[in-house]
Amino acid sequence: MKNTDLSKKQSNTLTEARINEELRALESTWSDKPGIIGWLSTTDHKRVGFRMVFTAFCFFTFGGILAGLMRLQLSLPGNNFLGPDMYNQIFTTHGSTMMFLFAVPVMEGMGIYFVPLMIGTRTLAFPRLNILGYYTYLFGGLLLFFGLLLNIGPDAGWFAYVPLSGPEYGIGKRVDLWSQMVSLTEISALIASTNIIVTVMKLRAPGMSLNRIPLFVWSEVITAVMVIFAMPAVMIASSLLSMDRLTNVSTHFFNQAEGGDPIMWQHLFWFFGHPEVYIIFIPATGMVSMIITTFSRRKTFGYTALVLTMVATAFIGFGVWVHHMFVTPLPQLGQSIFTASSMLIVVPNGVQIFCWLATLWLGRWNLKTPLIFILGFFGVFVMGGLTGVMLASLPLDTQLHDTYFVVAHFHYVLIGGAVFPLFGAVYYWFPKFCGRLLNEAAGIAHCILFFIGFELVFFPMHILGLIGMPRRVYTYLPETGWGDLNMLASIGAAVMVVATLIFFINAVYSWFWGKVAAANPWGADTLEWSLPSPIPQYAFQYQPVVQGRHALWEQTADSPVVTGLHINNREVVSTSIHDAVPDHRYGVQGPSIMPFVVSVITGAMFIGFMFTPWSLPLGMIALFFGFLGWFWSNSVEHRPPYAPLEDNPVYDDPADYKPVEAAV
Amino acid sequence: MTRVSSQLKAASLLASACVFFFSCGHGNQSAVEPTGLQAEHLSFLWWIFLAITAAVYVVVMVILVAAFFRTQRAAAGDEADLSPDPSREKRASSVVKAAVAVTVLTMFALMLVSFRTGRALDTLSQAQTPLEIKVTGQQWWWQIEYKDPTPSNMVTTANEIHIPIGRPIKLELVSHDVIHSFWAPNFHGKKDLIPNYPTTLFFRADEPGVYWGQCAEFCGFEHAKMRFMVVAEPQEDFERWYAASQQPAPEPVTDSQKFGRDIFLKSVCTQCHTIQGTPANGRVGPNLTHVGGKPYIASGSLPNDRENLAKWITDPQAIKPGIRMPMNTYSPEELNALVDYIQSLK
Amino acid sequence: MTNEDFIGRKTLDVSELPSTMFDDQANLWWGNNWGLAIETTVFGILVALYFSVRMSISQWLPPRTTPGLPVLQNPLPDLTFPTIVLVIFLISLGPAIYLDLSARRKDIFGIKVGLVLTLAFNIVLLVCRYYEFDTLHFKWNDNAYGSVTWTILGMHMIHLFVMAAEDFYIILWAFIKGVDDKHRLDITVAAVYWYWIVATWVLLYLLVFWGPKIL
Amino acid sequence: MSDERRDLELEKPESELLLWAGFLLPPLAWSISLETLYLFSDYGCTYESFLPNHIVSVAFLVLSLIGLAVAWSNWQKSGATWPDDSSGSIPRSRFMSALGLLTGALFSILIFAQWLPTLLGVPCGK
Repeated sequence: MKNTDLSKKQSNTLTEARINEELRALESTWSDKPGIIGWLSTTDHKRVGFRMVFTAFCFFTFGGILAGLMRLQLSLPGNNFLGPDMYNQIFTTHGSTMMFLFAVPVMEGMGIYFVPLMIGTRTLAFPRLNILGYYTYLFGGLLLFFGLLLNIGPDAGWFAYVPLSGPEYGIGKRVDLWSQMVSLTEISALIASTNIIVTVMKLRAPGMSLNRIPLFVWSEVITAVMVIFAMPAVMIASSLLSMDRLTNVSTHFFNQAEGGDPIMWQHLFWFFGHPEVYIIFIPATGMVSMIITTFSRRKTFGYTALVLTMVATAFIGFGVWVHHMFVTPLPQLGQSIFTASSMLIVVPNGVQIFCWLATLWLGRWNLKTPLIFILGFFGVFVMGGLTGVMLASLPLDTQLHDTYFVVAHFHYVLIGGAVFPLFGAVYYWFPKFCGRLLNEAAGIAHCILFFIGFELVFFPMHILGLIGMPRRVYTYLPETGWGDLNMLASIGAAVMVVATLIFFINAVYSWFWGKVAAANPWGADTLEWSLPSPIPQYAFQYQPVVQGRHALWEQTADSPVVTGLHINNREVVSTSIHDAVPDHRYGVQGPSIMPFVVSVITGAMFIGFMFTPWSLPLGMIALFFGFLGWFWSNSVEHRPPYAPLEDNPVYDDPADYKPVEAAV
Repeated sequence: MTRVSSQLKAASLLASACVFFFSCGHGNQSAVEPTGLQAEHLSFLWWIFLAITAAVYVVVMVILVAAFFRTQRAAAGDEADLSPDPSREKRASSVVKAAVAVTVLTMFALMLVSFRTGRALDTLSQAQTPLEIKVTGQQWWWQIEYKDPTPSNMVTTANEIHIPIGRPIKLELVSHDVIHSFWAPNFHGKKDLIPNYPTTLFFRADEPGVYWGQCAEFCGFEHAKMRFMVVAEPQEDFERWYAASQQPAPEPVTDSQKFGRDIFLKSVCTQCHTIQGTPANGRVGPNLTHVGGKPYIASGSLPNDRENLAKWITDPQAIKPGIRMPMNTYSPEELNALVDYIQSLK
Repeated sequence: MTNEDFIGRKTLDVSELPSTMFDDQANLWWGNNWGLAIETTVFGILVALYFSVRMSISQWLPPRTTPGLPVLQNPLPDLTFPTIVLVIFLISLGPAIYLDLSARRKDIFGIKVGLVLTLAFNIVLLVCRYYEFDTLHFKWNDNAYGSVTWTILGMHMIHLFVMAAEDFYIILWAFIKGVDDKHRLDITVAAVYWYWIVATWVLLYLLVFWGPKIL
Repeated sequence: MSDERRDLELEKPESELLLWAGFLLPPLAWSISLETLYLFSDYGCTYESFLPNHIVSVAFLVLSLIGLAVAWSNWQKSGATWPDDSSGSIPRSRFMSALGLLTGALFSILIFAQWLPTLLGVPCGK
């Protein structure tokens, strides 16, 4: 179809009768099935995204409790509260939880929830895969905590260096739990990423050309591309490790006696592990850009530069992994190359900071909780970035590596760079979840206490690292003189706990009794704010035609809307990659229980692989039938024919399209 | 809010600076109180980085605080600024461009300083003949072997490295089980000991004293209690210590000590421990030939006195859970004699 | 926005747009290609692992050390059979391309013939793969070289299985329910998958069977 | 807001392949140069010959600069003004070529920076 035809089509106008008629049809077409089966089988990206965010916050709480236990143990020298066994399980689970089960999924969850809304569509490209991804993530997470509760939690660190995690030194099934958890959550991440990329490429509302995509959407796409190239490394590494460990398989990938190489594990792990940091951080920068734009009441300063910085960070993020291995016996020359890239990654991040500062400088502030969290983000993250520069220096890193200085550094980066913006984003988007605002006063208290607590916990750790305290020690001697600063840090942890409690109480209270929010309480610019809160399942009654980079700010009362989509099955407009010109109508599948079934089989297969390699063929046979059921019910369902109104033409050429019956 | 947070920030910076310099008072395990050539280079590098990054941090915070005071306030309902004043935008964009240029230049400067330091650290390895010591990381203690052309003159000890000041030391770092990392911050940065990857570390001590180091790579249960002591002393003191360490263990003198030796030699202890001059020649655990003269046992985690020694012998799992040394049951008299004997091994 | 906001709005009517598009205009095509990007990364990493093993082994090929048997020197993988299999792989591109084109032409007979032929080739190749493992003269647990070689072959074999399952499913649908637009798209996307399987195999074949000779 | 902004009708776009080339060539050149340089550093330290390092650095620096040049020519063709958010394929091409200019500059600097250790004679010592 030629573009010219489209502009001719714009002449029609909508009548009230048609609007009401179509609304009724949309409501029934896009609704979930009833009951528990309906709950399990939903393909609504908003429900799945919210579940993902909610689950991730649950894991955040568990991970936080574990952190609190560690701080209790370390508050006094020679403390006997946790033994080394428990402490090692706890710090491993804390790290793995926060990285694999909180930070990445929560950012994906926000993406799953908001990306389709921001680009003006009703669904992700592959809605059934989406729910499959959620379940595999959930099973992976439960597996890890199941292990910890039974006192067989993994205890080789979240990085699981061989040989400590190998068959010889990693006893029992502890490390296997870790590696299967990793595989399951990475499957979930890969699924979500593919989904988000295709959605943003092909389902953007007409008119949203590449230079108009909201920055949060850019950040999610760029992150998703990073996931696609980073996560396979850790999936392979953990699968190979579990094959090494499985007694009747006993491969030798990391067994140095048989030609394996323990350093290869570090390469594989950090080839994933460093991009992982940016996989967490880049979506957060998207959130920062959104919040700063909305709350400084002006267009974003340096949009092109901000997109560039995310792309550049994504690339360079893959070229710095060896700085985690600066103290391994590799040649200094080769390592120095990574000093260069690790230092220059500061440049894109600096550009970002400068653009945000310029937006703030030139704007008029609407100083609400989300923006206050962003100010906290500046205070914390910039320092984390600067200590990162220190760690990038090969000689200096030999002193700082694996000490509490590094612990301080990456908590500044991850809590500062991701959790502060995330909290800001939750305060920002909460009205979209439930139609009510979070309490402002409690929000400010939360932010200030969290900030103070954070600085109390982590600032002293810089010093602890410099005066010799290594990471991952379950205790230390009184003679070391580390006691005071550790006590200070533990007190700070208590403050952080109080701050987080305020947040949870605020969230629960506001969910039910908070101030009712208008559709766009902050006067924001992206399309999700044009929707009523909470958002109906079909999201957009009519998909918009986007008029500019700040869609709502630049929308006029007469901007056209998309019509002519099927409303008796789930259909959205699919547009071209570069300029978002409509090219076809894309029908997606409705809810199905099969993704749940398939994820149960997948979970069982991976858990079985801890014990026997036969779980692989058996699981694949089961998966075959699972997917058969899935695909069989995959074809676009035709509901009872919807009688078209006069100005709503019939779409299907019966000769062209063979209708099929809804199965399963 | 910003004002509050920035004041807090300043206060916390000040407070932590105080704590920092206070903590530096007893820095015998500190990266910023170097007592060797290499650590001095590294510490110098650290202060350069700290100065520059702190300046950057202050500038960013000042801009943020200034923006807070300077900008107008708005409400959610206020119309957003879609076509801002071009001249202001242009000025801001020049400032941003300048800031980016400065960032790039700063990074290059820091890179050059780093590379220079890297080269400086490497020069010592070509200097005069070093003292060669082989350090083997084990779960969870350090075996120290002083290389000597005559094998019988080799000194083997554990968790305690004596070095002469002013002379380059070459450590050969080896591990046969899991990955450990050797770190004595007052002398040099750390180095990983990876199975199959033997490596070396050069450093030099410039001031006499007792310094501490610790395993820095997570290596299992007792990673926290895998410490070692570095005694830097004048050449003559070192030679005296070295000569004494080459001697076999002193013969027991008192009856109790003799009884203790008999207990030791009849027990499972000999399967893991060596005492030179006796039939005990196990290689699994630390060499005990001169253990009585050491200030610490259990890899630097327990002061070496009668009470601790007794506790350690009877129930090491209570002190370092997970280690390979089993519990031992002795009557009080036997234990007393055993401790007497071990304490006599000076 | 409420209902009132839409009254009298101009519309962009997309009703005349098709509901299925091929290639880079199709969501499924992109989804499949990003999936293949993941799998390509997987193979890339495995290949890197192979070279890393090569570099950390001083005696190439590493001697086979099955317990209880004398050390077997230079157990080179056979070349003849895998090369024949490679040729079968390349021949199988024919039916795949025919199927791809038939799907685009809406040639129902061609689609059905193409589907059956590709599935037949797929199954033949699966059987061949089973015997290819024998030609290695190595077990996965002999040493790191054996581990990485078996894993590469095994990973590729999993793709053969997946492709066979996909083919089987489309055949079922095509013969029971007929061929609709959506499944025509599915077929072209499945064809891309098969092209990818063959292309990766050409490279992996070179690595696995020639690598031991020339590296 | 002008009328043509709302219009979805598009002019004939720049060659999309060239736009993507200008945008992605510099980062790709950098990625490959990094891996090769790292491998060759190992080799160079074993055989004490650093010529390969220099060749790789220069070659990929040139490749990255070619990307920059492509982006520059795209930018010139699409009007040589800084991109805004107006509709149509020309502003969008401008946006993509501007991204290409930025990646070209950044990644060329990066490749140069990674050449520095070899240029300055950072030692091999493990």
